[in-house]
Amino acid sequence: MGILEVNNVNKSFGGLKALQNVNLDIEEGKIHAIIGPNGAGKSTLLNCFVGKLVPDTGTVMFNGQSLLGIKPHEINQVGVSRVFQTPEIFSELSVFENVMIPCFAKRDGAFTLNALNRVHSEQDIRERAEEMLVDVNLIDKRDMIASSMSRGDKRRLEMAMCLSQQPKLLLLDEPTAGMARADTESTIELLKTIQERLKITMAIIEHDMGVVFSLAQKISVLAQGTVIVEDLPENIKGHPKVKEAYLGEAQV
Amino acid sequence: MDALLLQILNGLDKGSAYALIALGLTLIFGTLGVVNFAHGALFMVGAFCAVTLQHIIGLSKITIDPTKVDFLGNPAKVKTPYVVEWFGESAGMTIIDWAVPLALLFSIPVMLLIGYAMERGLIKHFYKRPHADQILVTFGLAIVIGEIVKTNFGATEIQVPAPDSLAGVSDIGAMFGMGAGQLAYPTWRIVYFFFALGIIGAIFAFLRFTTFGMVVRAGMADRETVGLLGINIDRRFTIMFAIAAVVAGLAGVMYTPIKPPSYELGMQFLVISFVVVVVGGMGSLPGAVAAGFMLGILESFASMNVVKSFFEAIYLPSIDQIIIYLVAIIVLLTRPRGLMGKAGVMEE
Amino acid sequence: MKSLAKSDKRTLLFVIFIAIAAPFLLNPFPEGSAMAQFNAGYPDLMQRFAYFGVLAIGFNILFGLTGYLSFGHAAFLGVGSYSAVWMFKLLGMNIIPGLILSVIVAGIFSLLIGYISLRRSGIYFSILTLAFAQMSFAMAYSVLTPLTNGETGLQVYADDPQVFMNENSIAVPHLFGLKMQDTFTLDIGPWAFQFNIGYYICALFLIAAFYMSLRIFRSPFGLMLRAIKTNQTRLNYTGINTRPYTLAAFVISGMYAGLAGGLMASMDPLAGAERMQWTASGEIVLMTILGGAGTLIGPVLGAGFIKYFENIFSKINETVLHGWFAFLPDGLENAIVWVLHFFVGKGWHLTLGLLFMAIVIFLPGGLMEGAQRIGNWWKNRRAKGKTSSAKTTPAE
Amino acid sequence: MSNFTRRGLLKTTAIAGAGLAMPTLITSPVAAYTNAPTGGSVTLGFNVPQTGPYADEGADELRAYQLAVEHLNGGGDGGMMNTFSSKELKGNGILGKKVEYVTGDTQTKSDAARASAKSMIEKDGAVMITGGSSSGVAIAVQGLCQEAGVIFMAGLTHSNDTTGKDKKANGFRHFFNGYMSGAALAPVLEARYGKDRNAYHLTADYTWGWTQQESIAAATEAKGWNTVNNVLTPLATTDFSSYVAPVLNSGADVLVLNHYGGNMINSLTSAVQFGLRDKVVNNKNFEIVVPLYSRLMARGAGENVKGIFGSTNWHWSLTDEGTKAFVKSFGEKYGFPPSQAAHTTYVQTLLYADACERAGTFNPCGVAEALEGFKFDGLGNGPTEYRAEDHQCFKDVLVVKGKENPTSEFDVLEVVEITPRAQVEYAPDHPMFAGGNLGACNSGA
Repeated sequence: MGILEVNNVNKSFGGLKALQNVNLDIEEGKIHAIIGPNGAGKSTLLNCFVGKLVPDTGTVMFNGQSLLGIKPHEINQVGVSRVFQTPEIFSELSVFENVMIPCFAKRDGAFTLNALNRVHSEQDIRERAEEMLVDVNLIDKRDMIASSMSRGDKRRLEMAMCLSQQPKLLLLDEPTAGMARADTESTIELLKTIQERLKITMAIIEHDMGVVFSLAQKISVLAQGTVIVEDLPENIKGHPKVKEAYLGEAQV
Repeated sequence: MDALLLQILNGLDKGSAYALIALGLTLIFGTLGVVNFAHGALFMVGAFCAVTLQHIIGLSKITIDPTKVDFLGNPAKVKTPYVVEWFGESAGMTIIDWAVPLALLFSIPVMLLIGYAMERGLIKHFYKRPHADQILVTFGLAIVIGEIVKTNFGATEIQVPAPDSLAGVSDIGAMFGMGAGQLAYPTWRIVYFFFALGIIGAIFAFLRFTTFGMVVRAGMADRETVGLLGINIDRRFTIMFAIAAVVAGLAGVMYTPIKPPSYELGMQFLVISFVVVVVGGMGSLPGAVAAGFMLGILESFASMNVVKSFFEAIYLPSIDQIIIYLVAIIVLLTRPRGLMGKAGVMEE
Repeated sequence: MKSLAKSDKRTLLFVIFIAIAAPFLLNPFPEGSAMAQFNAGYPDLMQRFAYFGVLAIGFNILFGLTGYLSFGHAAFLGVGSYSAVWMFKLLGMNIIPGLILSVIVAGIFSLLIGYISLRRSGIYFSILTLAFAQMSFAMAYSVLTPLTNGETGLQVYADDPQVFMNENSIAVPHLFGLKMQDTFTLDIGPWAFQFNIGYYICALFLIAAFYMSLRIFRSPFGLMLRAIKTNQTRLNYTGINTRPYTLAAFVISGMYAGLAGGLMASMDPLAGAERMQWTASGEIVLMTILGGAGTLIGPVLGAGFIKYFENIFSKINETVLHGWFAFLPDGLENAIVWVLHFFVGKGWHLTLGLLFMAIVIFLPGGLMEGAQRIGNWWKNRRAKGKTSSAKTTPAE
Repeated sequence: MSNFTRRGLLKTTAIAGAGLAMPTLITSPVAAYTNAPTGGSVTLGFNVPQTGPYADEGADELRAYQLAVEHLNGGGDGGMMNTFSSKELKGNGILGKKVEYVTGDTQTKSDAARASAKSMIEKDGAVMITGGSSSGVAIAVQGLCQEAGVIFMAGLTHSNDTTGKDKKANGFRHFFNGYMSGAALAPVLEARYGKDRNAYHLTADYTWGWTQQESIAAATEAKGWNTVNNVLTPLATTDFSSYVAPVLNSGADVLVLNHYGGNMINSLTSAVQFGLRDKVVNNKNFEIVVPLYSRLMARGAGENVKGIFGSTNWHWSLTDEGTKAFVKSFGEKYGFPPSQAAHTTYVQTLLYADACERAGTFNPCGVAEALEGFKFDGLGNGPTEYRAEDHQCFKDVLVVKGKENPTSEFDVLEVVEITPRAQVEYAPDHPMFAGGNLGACNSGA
């Protein structure tokens, strides 16, 4: 019984079938990677989980609850967070404010008319945000405006924002894309420690096979809109179907 | 039926003006990403090109005629236009009569120059600034342009008549086999409609079939990529701005016989042209044109007595006061990005 | 006050000081001097500064924080004014019922318009609000004349019901007997400082409005609004429903506008339809951008700036100019007057337009940026002064 | 910055302290009346539109005011002061005080006009406000002057309401009104166009338009005309084609344009464009009528006004002594003849000054009393009376028409008939003027 169950999901745009009968089962507490060549439908699938897209047919169940037709903020409120391919952060706000916002969302829900309290006197939120910034090693930059940070820092910030909500399921869309080697390493370490400490279920879309194999506990391979293989990492390497799908595109 | 046809013609007329202004506005939005609150002022400047030319052509030699007196009892001054003196009575008067069409030629270099100067001198520096700043600076510019015109021409409307041969009414009903006099329509307004169609067609053809136009269209879609190709897109955008200014100017020149211009003409058309652009959909040229004609025709229908009394019966009196805005609201609520808008253009 | 940070306290005290001392600060030139033309310390203009300040502060809560550019805020100002005048007509000239009703009605009105308009964003939102406001204006000017008195504006007539009034009641707007129009003049030498009750009531509301906006700016709610401005997508994926936030901001700013309208009517019990026109909405936008959108004091400065030009510069005529330059030789005097007369009197629009352009070109952050630059320059100068002659500068 | 603040604070405290210690310094307005002039001069407030659509009229009004001030102070040739039947004005200012003035911009908006008038009263100490070029503004400012306790001498305002349902004890109007336009025009229209006519009205959709339409319709219907239709047009309309087009097939043979300013220029232009003037309906030539004419607007409408009837308060081509004197001094100073707006504002200024002289005070109540029922002559309109009941001037009204062969750019209208006062007079409680209450005069004390 997985925390996220995807059954027979189909999605097409005009004549193009982006997803065909996709089935996926993400187990609680595991890191599950979704890989596949460009245009395989990975991002489309992710968008179906967070309410950005609605599948034409099929079901997406999270903890036994359907996610279809639910608005993005409601999906987040039930415990699904997402890290984007290009960091989505509040670029005009300070780093600290960036992390406080998800903390407020977690504590106060989707809407609270909290207009007379001071942000500065919300001790619990501040402490939590500070902890989170320490975790991702951004505490020195807490008063920086987010847009002035490096790309790697922005990614870490976004991850901190998602993790600060202690989601049940964290979706990561190429979390290390465009990162320097050292940053990639530290991100892998970060994800590992977080996962071990908080037992957060993660679904990762990733191109970098190094990252995939050092993190994933299970891998689904998507090609042309369908899941062709779902197996443990060691079984994926050298799997003929996977090789066929990639056609030597990546060194599997 | 005749009444309906008449109102459709009226609507096409109004729509022509709306569409021409909105077209330029959309070009500027789409290519430069600039909210130009001074676009109405450009339309007004165009109209005053006609006024200016009329004044220039009408420049007169003043002679004293002792047989007549002016209002103070002094000998009256008699004016003879120089053109009459130079080219003789009939040719001179013909030139004066054709001031508006001549003003088209006069306005093109003027508007090109104004457009070029405006873009290079001011708008250029606002590409990367927030839309709010663009609004403030172009609104300031619109006020300044208006005030300059007011200082020179006063605040009251000025008549700039159409050439005599085009000033009357044409019996277009007869052309289509109706009874004589069934459907008569002012000739100049028909000219205006076809003129507008011509300009709109020319702009579309220009963007579609010339390399220049293709680069600009590519730039509208994705400015950075085109920039990466090593094409000097900025220079083309400057030219595009100047072209938009010319379109507004020509529309203004031709509009003078329909509505005598005053310095407030620009402000009168500013709001409506923005509504047209947005109803058409941001970044869509066909949308702007379609919305222009649609709103023009609906506005004309709304002013019909039958329509007015119908809406009065359902507790919406004076529908003609609010029709434009009502339509705008309905369109924007049913179609998120207007008639043909592109996603992500000025939605942030 | 406890809930404010130190710097905010200082800002608030600064605003309170300015508001109280305005009759002095705005009247720097002695009566009868040539420069007295530039004095702005008379009741009507001071009242205008105050209630347009309230209006701009409210608009800034919407535009400055969330980035939603409403082009129809004048409609709320208008309904606020109409509500207040109707209270004067029906109940009596005490301003309290009028102010309460104006805030409530503007709140309801903005809830309706906001609920519909906020379904769209960006320029689509702006045009929706513009459309609603223009419809309100067109109807108020024509069909709704029984309710608004159309072109002339709604005013109080002697034969209105005014149920709380008898023969001995005060016939002008008042607050429990304090007449809005009462002014006390303090003559000091050649100066005449005017202290007007209406102004101080407005100033009180301005301070309260400013304090409220300060609280909102610093609150979690304000943080969410700023987050909406920078990245609405992220906020959605962070579990925040942005619509109620924007709607709340819209309604709050609408109520501010309603209050401003109520105050406007209380100071001068006539509500004209033009104050709902798009030009009036545009003026609110200009005030905010001019002063510095998103800053606390900026919008108030912007409001003051525009109203100052409208009321002071439009009154400078050629005779005044000749008066100023009479000491010059005739030819020079006439030349200067001829040049200047394009910019004042009937040309005040030109000056305003040029200043709009100049400010947005040279001070991208509006007047607040100007103030900051002056502040920095001053600090630097002082810092230099300190190093060169440490003794002369007293400690902070 | 902090230095400055501290110094400012100290100053304030000192002054506040002084104020507390010497309460006599604080003076509340306990003078006999608002802005009683104390020095050797008296300040008048000229509140005219300097921006917006009526800016040209405002400019002309301002010229007339300046001329009036010059004459009152003994400058120039004295203009109509020489022909005025009352000989109180001596060219030594008013009551011996030099006349000074302040100007403001109404922007043709009631709010802005009131703001401007207030600043004149509160800041500049104006004892009288005059001006305006539209009825909404005039009524708004009149109400303000009533509250503030100063006299309001209305400028160009044509709505019945100004001296009807919105009349005020402190407000006076020299200009004529919609009812008078109708009463003066109807007989002329009947004489020229016959009894059996079908009129189609286009009316600006706001208060002035409505009262104007009501007046004209009533007056013409009394002469046997039939009102086919009355269509209200939005104020913001720039292209009237969609309103004019239906007239063609409506069976009407007269089009009445109850428009003013830009509206009138635009609607007339559209009507002429659609060839209405060349049409023959019901075997009669189609005619257009513009009830309220102004020369500035007629000029804006250009050729289109030729032969079109309307009414005005005054026209420079009149030949009485007063008109001649005024046109001469105005024309010599500015180089062109004055408009009716200039005339009415000039006359209002003289009338106010004269009333002050006769009352011996600037006190609004004294001035109002002197003006009420005042009969005078020599100011261009023939014998005139300020009726006490509603503060409306009663005098002859001019019916004019667009001149076929103008000799100059100012010569666009010609006077067709001078309708005598008796024909345009009405009872103060006439239904079109009912509902108002003059109230008591307010001196602000």
